[in-house]
Amino acid sequence: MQHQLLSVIYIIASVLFIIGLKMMGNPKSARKGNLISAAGMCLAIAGTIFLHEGEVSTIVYVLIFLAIVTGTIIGWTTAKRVQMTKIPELVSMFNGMGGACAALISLIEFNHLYTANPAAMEDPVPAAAGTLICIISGLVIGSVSFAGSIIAFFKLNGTLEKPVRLPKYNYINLAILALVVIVSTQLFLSGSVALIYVLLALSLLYGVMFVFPIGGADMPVVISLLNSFTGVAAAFGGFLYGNHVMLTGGILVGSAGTLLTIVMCKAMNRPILQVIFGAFGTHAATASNDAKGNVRDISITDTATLMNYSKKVIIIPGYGLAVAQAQYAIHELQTILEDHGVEVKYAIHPVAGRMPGHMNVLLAEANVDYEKLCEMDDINPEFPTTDVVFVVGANDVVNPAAKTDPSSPIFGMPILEAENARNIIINKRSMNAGYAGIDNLLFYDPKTSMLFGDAKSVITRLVSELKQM
Amino acid sequence: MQHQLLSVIYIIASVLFIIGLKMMGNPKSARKGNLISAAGMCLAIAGTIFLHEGEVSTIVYVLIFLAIVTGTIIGWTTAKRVQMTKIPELVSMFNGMGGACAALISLIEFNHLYTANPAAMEDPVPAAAGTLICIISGLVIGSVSFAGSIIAFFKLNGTLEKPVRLPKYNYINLAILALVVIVSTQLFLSGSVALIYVLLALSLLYGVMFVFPIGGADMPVVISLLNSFTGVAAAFGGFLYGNHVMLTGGILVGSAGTLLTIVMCKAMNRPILQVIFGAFGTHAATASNDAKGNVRDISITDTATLMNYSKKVIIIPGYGLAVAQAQYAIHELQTILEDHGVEVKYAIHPVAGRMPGHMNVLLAEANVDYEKLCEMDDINPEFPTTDVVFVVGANDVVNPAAKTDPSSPIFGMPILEAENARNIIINKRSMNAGYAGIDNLLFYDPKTSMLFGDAKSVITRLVSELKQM
Amino acid sequence: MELIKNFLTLLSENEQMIYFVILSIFVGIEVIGGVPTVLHTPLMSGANAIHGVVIVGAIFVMLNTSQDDYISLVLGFFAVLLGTLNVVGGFVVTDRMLEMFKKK
Amino acid sequence: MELIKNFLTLLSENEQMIYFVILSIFVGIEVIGGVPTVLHTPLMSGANAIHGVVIVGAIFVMLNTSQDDYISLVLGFFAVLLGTLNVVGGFVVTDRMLEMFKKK
Ligand SMILES: NC(=O)c1ccc[n+]([C@@H]2O[C@H](COP(=O)([O-])OP(=O)(O)OC[C@H]3O[C@@H](n4cnc5c(N)ncnc54)[C@H](OP(=O)(O)O)[C@@H]3O)[C@@H](O)[C@H]2O)c1
Ligand SMILES: NC(=O)c1ccc[n+]([C@@H]2O[C@H](COP(=O)([O-])OP(=O)(O)OC[C@H]3O[C@@H](n4cnc5c(N)ncnc54)[C@H](OP(=O)(O)O)[C@@H]3O)[C@@H](O)[C@H]2O)c1
Repeated sequence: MQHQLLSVIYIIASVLFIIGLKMMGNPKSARKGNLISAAGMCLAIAGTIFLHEGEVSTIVYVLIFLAIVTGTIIGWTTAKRVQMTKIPELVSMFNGMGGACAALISLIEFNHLYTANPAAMEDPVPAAAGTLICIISGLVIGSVSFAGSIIAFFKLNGTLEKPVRLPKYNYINLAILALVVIVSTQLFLSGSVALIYVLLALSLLYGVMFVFPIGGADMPVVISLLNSFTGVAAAFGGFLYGNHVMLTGGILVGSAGTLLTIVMCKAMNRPILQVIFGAFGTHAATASNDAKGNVRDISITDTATLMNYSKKVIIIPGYGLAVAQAQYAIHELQTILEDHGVEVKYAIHPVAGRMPGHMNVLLAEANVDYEKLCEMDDINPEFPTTDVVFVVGANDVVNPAAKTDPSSPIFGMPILEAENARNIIINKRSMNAGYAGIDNLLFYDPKTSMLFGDAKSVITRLVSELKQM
Repeated sequence: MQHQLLSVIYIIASVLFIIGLKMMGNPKSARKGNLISAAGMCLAIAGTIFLHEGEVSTIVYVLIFLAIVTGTIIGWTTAKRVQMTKIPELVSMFNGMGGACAALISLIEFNHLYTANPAAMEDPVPAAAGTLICIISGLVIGSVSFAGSIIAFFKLNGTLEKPVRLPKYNYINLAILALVVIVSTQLFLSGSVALIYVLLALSLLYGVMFVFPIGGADMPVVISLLNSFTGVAAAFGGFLYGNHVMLTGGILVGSAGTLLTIVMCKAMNRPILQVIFGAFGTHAATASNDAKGNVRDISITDTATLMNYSKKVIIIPGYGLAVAQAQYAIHELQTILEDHGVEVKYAIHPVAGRMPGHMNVLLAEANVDYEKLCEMDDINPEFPTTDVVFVVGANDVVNPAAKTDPSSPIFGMPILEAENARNIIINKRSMNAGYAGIDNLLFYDPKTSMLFGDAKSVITRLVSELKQM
Repeated sequence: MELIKNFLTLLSENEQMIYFVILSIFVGIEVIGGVPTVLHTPLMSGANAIHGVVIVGAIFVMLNTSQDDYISLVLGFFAVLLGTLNVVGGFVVTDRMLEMFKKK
Repeated sequence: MELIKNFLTLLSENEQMIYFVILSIFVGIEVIGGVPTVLHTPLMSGANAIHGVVIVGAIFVMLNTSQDDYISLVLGFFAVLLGTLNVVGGFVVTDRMLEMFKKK
């Protein structure tokens, strides 16, 4: 009876996952969708614990509850406390935990299998073959996902900012991967206990080496990919136990995550293979800024005056704004300009920053009114009637080369057409290139003035100038 | 071995169905999608015949091939020959065939079950219970779909144009449905051979009575609904045999068809329950055309002159154009106007006519250039700069009440804003209402002139007038 | 109570099948999402052809009917015939319709 | 030949499972179709929480581990702990993110 009830609960949980994920794809229902998935998860977990049939000693129950309570407390507080800008790191970390969980399950099950029937392991019977395949796959994929996520975490964290690349790293990685496959096969054929630890070590190594050469800026894509890896690892767990809720959850995330990775890559106009094996995650040496024409500087006071006497100012935020943590300062700038009767809007490029929706999250954190954030297609026609465009720490997303230069790596990416405004003021710290590592001709436009300096300090000084006007 | 191969073939066919259906949802890939589904079907059929295991006498093979060849010839030629405007009828007919097929299978299987084990039928064992449920469900749903489709066919055909409504027909239908359920239960419990024929008769009756009261104009929705019924009937066949390709195909069509029905109803702003049980499928008595103001007539010659000296004419085709078979005439009108230097466009409302895409199919048949057909949202802004709007046999799709009168049954349906044009000429045969059975204030607009008469003859005469100018 | 228990048993015994049905329904619904109105008729017609897969059942019935069971053979013959009409007619007419749309 | 035969047998023996996997993959893909760019991050994070369902496996392992199998118990404890982190952290952080978007 309990067993049957559990089956039904798993069915319900699976349906909730699907519906929740579906709703998460629509801005209006997204939050509810997340809660629905969460409800499905609670159902699945509670069912698994309370509808278990067979003798279980109290100590096991105590351990399970201890683990869940501890995990809940840590997970909840971390998630609640973290700064919005650190979210990719956090997602990466949680993803790693899931991978580790899958790997641990495989380890334990392998031991069970081995202790249960050590002789049979010498020549695994076909009956155990399926189990063994699931265990090995879960171990490998889970470990890769775990190790990769941790490296991604440190990269986003800044600890490992510079991508470290061994010479011919792609070949080295390929060799490690080959080793993983060989050892897996060997393990499958021999069932040796020692080998599984070798396999574990190799998989972890591969996870590390896989993410190491990729530039920190590409981490969102990598995390999305590792996310779908963990999904697949969970699905193998499902195969192992014939557990349908693990299967639906795992496969769903596996396929949805893979598609999401591809969609993300498309949005920033980079093929996924280039991200993984790829050339330009490391920024090419700073683009040469000779001979492109002259760059015009502008002082803070002049900028403040110009803005103060404008009718309409559009702010284009970019990655630099996030790095400088200048979201509160820019909100202040907006408020004071509005007090002075200037119309202010934000133009949000879909891939500005380093994760999708980065700018929305960032500005929402600083309490910027949602209505002020305009999407690319809506705001582009407004630039010709704009007095001042203020580009803060953005670069690629306003690079006209995307429209004019077919040889440019970002050619074809839709951009914010800042060049159509009457005045363009660009704040960044130097003439250095942005994420794509390419020069930006907008800087040399006669209508453009450069306002060098860290975004936060520059904007703060701008605000205090404006206050005196 | 053959059996295994067949399983794999069924898997491939199922995937082809899904991919094909998916592609059919996009104008660019639709045709390919249809072919992909067809390929899946061929695979499934060929596999079923050639990978069958066990003794089969030649006569059976001969019969099967005879049936397939005959069916292919009839189906192919009918489908190739039919006029484009008769497509809903044809779809309805083919749908009925599928339903009948499902019902026949159930009949045969019931007989098999009965002859195989007449004693067990007295008290059907749980093992046979599932089989029996599948047989009964397949029979009922298949027969309803068959009978309903045939009635729908005759309604579209014109043979049964007027909806026939017994007094309190909804209750009568409900009673028949209740009888169907009772007899089904009885059959399930007793397994009596006689009862299955009673059930068959009742199901057929229900199918007839279900569609009878619904107005001919609502048939596309009804067909879409019956379409998903047949899907479900096919799925029950799949359950019966544990046949996965029948299951995927059937369920897919069942769910996709149901959604499509709902979407279609939404597009024409009518709740689905209203269509089925509903009030206004029969047009209310012709709307009173008193006291709304005066209607201005216009002669053919005046119309020709007005058009000839216009810069831009927009044609709004509607159901009347289809009824009058005036698609070739209107194309001629377009050509001659263009020869005289007038810009001509067609404004296509999504639910103009009696089936989705009706106007597109109709005008495509008459070789009208696809580029000339403008969708509602694209053309609406153009009306204010249009000299003459020529409304041919359309009514509801240009009724301003949809925007202004919250009590109107079509309130909320987006319309073609013909009222914004400089001159409006409306061709129809009388002041009678259209599909929704409501009056149209546009006819009384001072800018409007009515050009009464059958669309085809009116347009033909218009063309000959224009030729002399 | 007994009833609930039987029901649960039924559900859990057919677990695989239930997942199959639920997932198929979702696929069916999702696959249709956001079809433009112009494609409604071809889509209806295409879906109509797909449920013609019921012909597989009809063929199966015939292959398992013994040579001297005349009634079943006759009924089966018509089942296959009607199924073929559904399949062939459905796909061909859909193709014709879509061909019209393509025309530039 | 033998290999192909074995392969086919494997496939047809796991027919139900294969349909299940294929359909789930389709559902996963379809469900994501057409998400606006702004939602990519929350969606990634939400999906991340869902694969935390692996915790069900971890709990299951523990429930089937005997009281004196210390290694398994310790490993299992950590598996459940990490799984919980994945689940709870994932859903909470997604909710926070989406809350930000909602704000008017
Ligand atoms: N959103 C996503 O999902 C995502 C994910 C991965 C990659 N990407 C890619 O990231 C790029 C985003 O474009 P973007 O225009 O936002 O950024 P960007 O092109 O990377 O440019 C950022 C600019 O900010 C400046 N900057 C850095 N720190 C600063 C500070 N403290 N104060 C002021 N300025 C600072 C940098 O110039 P200085 O060094 O001279 O100051 C740099 O040129 C696109 O190429 C996109 O494809 C996006
Ligand atoms: N497209 C779909 O999928 C679909 C399906 C079901 C229902 N509908 C509904 O159908 C309606 C479509 O609107 P519509 O404007 O196309 O059609 P309508 O509102 O039904 O009006 C058609 C008009 O054509 C006139 N007419 C009939 N025969 C004619 C002939 N031989 N020559 C000239 N005129 C003739 C009729 O007036 P006279 O009698 O005075 O001539 C009638 O008023 C909407 O209400 C829609 O919701 C659409």
